[in-house]
Amino acid sequence: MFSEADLSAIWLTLKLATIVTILLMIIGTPIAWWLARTHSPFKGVISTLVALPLVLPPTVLGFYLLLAMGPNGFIGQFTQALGLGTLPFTFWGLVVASIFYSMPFVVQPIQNAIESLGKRPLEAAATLRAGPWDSFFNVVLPLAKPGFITAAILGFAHTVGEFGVILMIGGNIPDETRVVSVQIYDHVEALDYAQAHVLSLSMIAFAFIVLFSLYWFQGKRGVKVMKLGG
Amino acid sequence: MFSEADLSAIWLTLKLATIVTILLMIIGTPIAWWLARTHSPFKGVISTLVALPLVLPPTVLGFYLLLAMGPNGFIGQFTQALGLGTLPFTFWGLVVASIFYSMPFVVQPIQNAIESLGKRPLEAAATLRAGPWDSFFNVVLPLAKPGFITAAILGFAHTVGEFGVILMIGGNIPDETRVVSVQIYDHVEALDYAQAHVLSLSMIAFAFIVLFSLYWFQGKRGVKVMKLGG
Amino acid sequence: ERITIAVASNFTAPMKSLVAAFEQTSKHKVRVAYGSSGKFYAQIKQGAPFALFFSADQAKVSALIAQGLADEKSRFTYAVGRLVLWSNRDNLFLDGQHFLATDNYNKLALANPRLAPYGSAALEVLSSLGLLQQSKAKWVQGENIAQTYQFIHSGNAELGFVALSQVMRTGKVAHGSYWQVPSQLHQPIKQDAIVLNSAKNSAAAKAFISFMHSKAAKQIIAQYGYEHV
Amino acid sequence: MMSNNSEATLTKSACQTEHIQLAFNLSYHRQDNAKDSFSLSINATVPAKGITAIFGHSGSGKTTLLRCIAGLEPSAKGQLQIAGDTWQDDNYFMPTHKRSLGYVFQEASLFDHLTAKGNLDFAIKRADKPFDQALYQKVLMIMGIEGLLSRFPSQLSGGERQRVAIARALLIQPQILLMDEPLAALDLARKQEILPYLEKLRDNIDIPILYVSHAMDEVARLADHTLMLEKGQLIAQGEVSQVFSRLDLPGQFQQDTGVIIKAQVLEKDEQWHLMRVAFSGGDLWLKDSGETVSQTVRVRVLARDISLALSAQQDSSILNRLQASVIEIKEDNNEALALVRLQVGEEFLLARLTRRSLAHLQITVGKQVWAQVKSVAIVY
Amino acid sequence: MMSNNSEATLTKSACQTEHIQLAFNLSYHRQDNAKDSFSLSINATVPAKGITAIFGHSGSGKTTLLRCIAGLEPSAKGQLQIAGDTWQDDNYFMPTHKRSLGYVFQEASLFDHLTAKGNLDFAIKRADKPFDQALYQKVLMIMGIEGLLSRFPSQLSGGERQRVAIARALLIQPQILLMDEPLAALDLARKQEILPYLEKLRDNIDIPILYVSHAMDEVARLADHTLMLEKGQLIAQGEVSQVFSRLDLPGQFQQDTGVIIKAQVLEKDEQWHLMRVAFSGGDLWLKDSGETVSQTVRVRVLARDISLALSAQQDSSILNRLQASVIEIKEDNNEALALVRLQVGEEFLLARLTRRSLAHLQITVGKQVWAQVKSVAIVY
Ligand SMILES: Nc1ncnc2c1ncn2[C@@H]1O[C@H](COP(=O)(O)OP(=O)(O)OP(=O)(O)O)[C@@H](O)[C@H]1O
Ligand SMILES: Nc1ncnc2c1ncn2[C@@H]1O[C@H](COP(=O)(O)OP(=O)(O)OP(=O)(O)O)[C@@H](O)[C@H]1O
Ligand code: MOO
Ligand SMILES: [Mg+2]
Ligand SMILES: [Mg+2]
Repeated sequence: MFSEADLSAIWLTLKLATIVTILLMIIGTPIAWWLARTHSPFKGVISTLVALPLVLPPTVLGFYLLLAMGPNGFIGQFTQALGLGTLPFTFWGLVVASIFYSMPFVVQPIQNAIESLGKRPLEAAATLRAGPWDSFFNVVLPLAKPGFITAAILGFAHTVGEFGVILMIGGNIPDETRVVSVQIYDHVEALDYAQAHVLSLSMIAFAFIVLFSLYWFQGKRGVKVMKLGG
Repeated sequence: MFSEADLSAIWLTLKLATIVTILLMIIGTPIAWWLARTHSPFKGVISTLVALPLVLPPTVLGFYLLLAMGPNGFIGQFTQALGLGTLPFTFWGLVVASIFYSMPFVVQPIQNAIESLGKRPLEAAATLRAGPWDSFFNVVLPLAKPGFITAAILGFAHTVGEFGVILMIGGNIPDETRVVSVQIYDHVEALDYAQAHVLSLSMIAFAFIVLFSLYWFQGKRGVKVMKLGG
Repeated sequence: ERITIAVASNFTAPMKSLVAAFEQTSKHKVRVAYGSSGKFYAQIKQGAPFALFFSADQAKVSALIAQGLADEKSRFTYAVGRLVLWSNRDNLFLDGQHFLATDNYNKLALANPRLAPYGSAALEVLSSLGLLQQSKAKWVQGENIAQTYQFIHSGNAELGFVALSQVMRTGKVAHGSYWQVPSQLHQPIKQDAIVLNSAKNSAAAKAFISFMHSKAAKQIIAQYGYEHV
Repeated sequence: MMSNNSEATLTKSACQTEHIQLAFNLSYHRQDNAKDSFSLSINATVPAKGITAIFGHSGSGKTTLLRCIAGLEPSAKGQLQIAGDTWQDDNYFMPTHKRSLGYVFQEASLFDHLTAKGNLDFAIKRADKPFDQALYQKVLMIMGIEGLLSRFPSQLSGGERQRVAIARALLIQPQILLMDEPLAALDLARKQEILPYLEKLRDNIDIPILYVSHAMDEVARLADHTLMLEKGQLIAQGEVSQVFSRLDLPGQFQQDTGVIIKAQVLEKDEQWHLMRVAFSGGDLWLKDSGETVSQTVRVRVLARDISLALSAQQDSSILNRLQASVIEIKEDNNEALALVRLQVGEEFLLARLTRRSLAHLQITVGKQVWAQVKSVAIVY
Repeated sequence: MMSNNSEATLTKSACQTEHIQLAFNLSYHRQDNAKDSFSLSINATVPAKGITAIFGHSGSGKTTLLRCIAGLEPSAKGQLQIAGDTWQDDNYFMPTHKRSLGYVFQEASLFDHLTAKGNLDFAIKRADKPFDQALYQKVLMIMGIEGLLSRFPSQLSGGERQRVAIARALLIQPQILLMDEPLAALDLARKQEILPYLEKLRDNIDIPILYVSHAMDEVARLADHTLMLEKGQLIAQGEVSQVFSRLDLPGQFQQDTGVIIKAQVLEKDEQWHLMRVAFSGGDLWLKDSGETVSQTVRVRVLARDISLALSAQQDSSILNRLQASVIEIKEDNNEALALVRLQVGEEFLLARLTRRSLAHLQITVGKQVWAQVKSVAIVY
């Protein structure tokens, strides 16, 4: 059913989305935390910067990232100075670009979830001798869980569905940057609709299964109380 | 600075994003509300369906929407039966496609915000003679405001930044379906980088101003208390 | 009358000039949708309101004819693309064939051969030169020829195959190193246009096609680095 | 004092039946643990006027009962008739927002996005009756929240929040008030400002108030009727004076055992600011709290405030001595103590004494004694 | 009874200075309304042992003071020394989680994502001392929450939540306990189970407890020391017995005016379950509550429970009569009443009488009288 190229693209996509989601959660959470708690005058500016990639069409974002990460761009200069070479056409280039691209989808839900907790749970945790990290992992994380899950879903899905940015900076290199979305696009462009359908349907099926089990699991975990009259 | 075509694309984009955002809030809110409150066994399925468009690359989603809304697709059959003709290559086709595309970004934040309210405010409102609509507008909406604002921002921004779907459904027809993202892409394709930069920068500036004033306004409205020791 | 035409995006710049010239002398108006040929094919199948279709290749036009969406008789080749090996850096090479053989570059950009005629032409060139296997590891593929150009222009790929039309400004290659690929190394890159069924009787479509065959039009096309037939 | 105006506004003029009928069944089962469940099963009739106190241990179902009445437990099966209107029966469930009630929740329930004033306005806008400026001012003053109106709930102390919540429930001008430990977070001084107001409410408007409290003095002062819950069941109900003079009540309210007696003001002693009230058992002197002669008052006599003597002593500071006959003696839960039920006229008194004193004074059923009541011990 | 084991665990053995020094300044200003502000300014020294009661009207700053001590008001400037450790001074601010304290919040503070047991485990894991099974069992039993462990906070009643919160604060085994109206949501019966336990805590471990309450009986029973706040200022502080026997206190605590006397158990009357205790003013009979002979106990005598007589009456059920001399008479806030300060031995008693009785018995300063105390009125 799948060509070898398809399989490779699927594998690459999962790898990319997983790594990006993990990194996004690691980077996005402190940003969201800061935004939720700060009274700093820079809050507005930072919020705006985080949200900005949203508004740019992916291909445009990709275009500018290509310039910025190229040998003459400021990110490129930086990575070259570090001896890493330039990022476009590499897997890690996709990772970096996807992080920019999907950041707002991760930061916003986490920020909202933390804001809506209020300060009482944190105060209670502090009086119970929980330090900041302890409070974070054992109080904030579980209480704001829906926000974190939404963030992870949006981040993962957005990366899987990412296309324009990857197209721009990936260079369509098999095993390295040719992800499923690009592969499907190629099938469509090449008028190979049958193969496009197979790949798209698999992707939908996969997404359905992942999302569904996630929601189902979340539902299970929640406190269920049977109430019966009589 | 802007060509007439640019201006037309800008106007079209704003019109599209505004209409889509309004419709998304109207359609997404009851879905989010239902998802937040229900114990129905269908909750998982509906959540999954709402989130599904996330995972599909925009061009792929656009491709399938094109098939579905075309003369032989099920949406197309329906709109034709209503005497509306088919939707692709029309402004309203873009609206419908964008609604599918951006739905998860609107539903998820609202759903989370409503869930985190708990039931107490609604119970209190009910004992104060507030019916469901009254409670919704005067209690849920203001209390879950950050969630609604995030939803509107994500929905609006995602529609402005939308590209793949629009290209597929819209067909890049000037004044009708050629939005800014497509226009920038055209400039890039025509190697007219200068014009692409101008348009992109304006878009960034615009986005910055809108987002910033929004965040600033939100900050202002919040309860600020000066605390001074001494 | 106003018509909407679909034009392969590699032909964006010349078409803008062509339409401007046409509208100066004609009472008809032409709106142009630019995009990839594959997408236009799908859209036309779904009833897109295009009068004419200027494809980047011949395959999509043939496919439309096979689907009965256009009349074989109206088909014509409006431009023939020329392939160049180009680098953003001055004095990198003079003889592209030789330089390619040295393997002394980081990335070689080409358009995706499955999608873009310039890509398949580049592939032919590499195999004619016997460099296919050797260069493969350094390929980066753009989805279309414009993207391929960006790879090179931004310096991310040291060199690559692009359309002459992209690097030529007012009849000359503006900067960087380039090697015009001898045309015997690949099949001619023929870009075909066709009148779609919906515009069979359109006066504007007829007028525009006859304009395309005019001398003025051919001159504009040549200026942008295309050959014409 | 409440203006006549606002009293008038609160008075429900429509004719109505005399009682509230309530019968509820509700169970909470925990899926993972069948034994750990709670069920409420209540069948009661309470007067559609005055204050009904709801008593019971923590976890006995008091809050759950109020929630059922308010329609906040949709899974509760039951019947509910309030003053002739059916709010719930087997086939009908009136949603909460259609029920004309005011609810003071046990825990914070102010809207965080509104200031104190915003919270009050929320009620005023939706009140069952038109806005009444006099009532508004009155409520603000009694609750002592005039200075807090512009604050948000997060800027209020615990007691301040609760006072705003009470004011909000009053301003909805409902047909029934449900109050879940409304005064628990308040200090005595504040309570003593609010209690007389609740008394006024009770006396001047004919809406019923269901009042959850574990403070006996509040209840004794306010309530006419009481429901006692234990593990979701009704264990006692009736007139406060009857319920509390029963000797067989569960031990939980020992310290506060006592009776309520209705009496009439006979005379006022201007010099000493005292007044004499009369009931069938005799006269009592108490602090003059502003009543007029011939008005009916309720006095509470705690069992612990009564000492018994075999003769009428004259040189003690105890003003009140009533001749009484012992009609029942019951050992108290505490092994040192006993409860004695006394008849004075047609009323009953309870006295708690050490068993040693009982033995010492040879008090037995039928004996005539003097019940000495410290006048200062009479609550109202 | 608490096992010796767990008592030992709670005993802090390190040497420590005797007092807690606290001095705080904090202001809340509202931007939009300069007049509407609150400032707390407290400078006090309280013993680093026993219970210190914090009193004051609603909104007087009690919660704010506890929050300052806990480090939850970072904008509060001040000094804080707890048993020799500096928690805060001009240059140093120890974050809350480093402060060894247990905090019972005035309002719900359980973690909603954890069951009752999960909430307790949260504390146990982070406790300052190793887990103590005996203490755990003891606390569960006292709070009556063994059956609730698997429930989530949303499945508990108001009082149940509060009990879990108290248990949680105890299980952290802190160096100081801050309790903000911990028993306000509880019924009397439950209170009477918890109070003796808090007394045990007070007597057996040498950690200080700051206890906000407006229930005088709780305080009188538990506290050694008291701070009285009014509008963010300290208006009185000192030993409970001293503070409460002052006649010039604000009117708020009238109903509960009384004194606390330390006395020693002299004999037990097994037949009548009574015991006799002695203090410098004489002997008192009270209920035997399990103390052993020669143990020291605290008894509370309320002003309202004392009547005065000119002679020793024998045929009354009042067991306790003390010879006393009148040393001060003060008119009470209520115009019908007066407060009389009596000397009995080296201790003082307060009696509240009607002014008429005063006149009738011709009680004046210096007069010798019999103070009659109903034994059952002695709290402990
Ligand atoms: N964040 C805040 N902003 C402004 N004022 C505040 C804030 N928090 C508390 N206050 C005010 O400070 C005063 C003291 O509040 P605090 O909570 O300490 O009172 P309290 O003595 O605990 O009262 P209660 O017995 O009602 O709980 C109150 O008048 C309150 O309105
Ligand atoms: N959602 C629920 N699921 C399971 N049990 C519940 C739920 N809500 C309440 N309960 C249980 O029902 C019983 C009655 O609770 P309720 O709140 O009515 O008590 P209460 O009499 O108001 O007590 P308190 O004086 O402590 O407020 C309690 O044992 C409580 O644990
Ligand atoms: O115009 Mo093309 O088909 O994208 O090279
Ligand atoms: Mg309750
Ligand atoms: Mg407080």
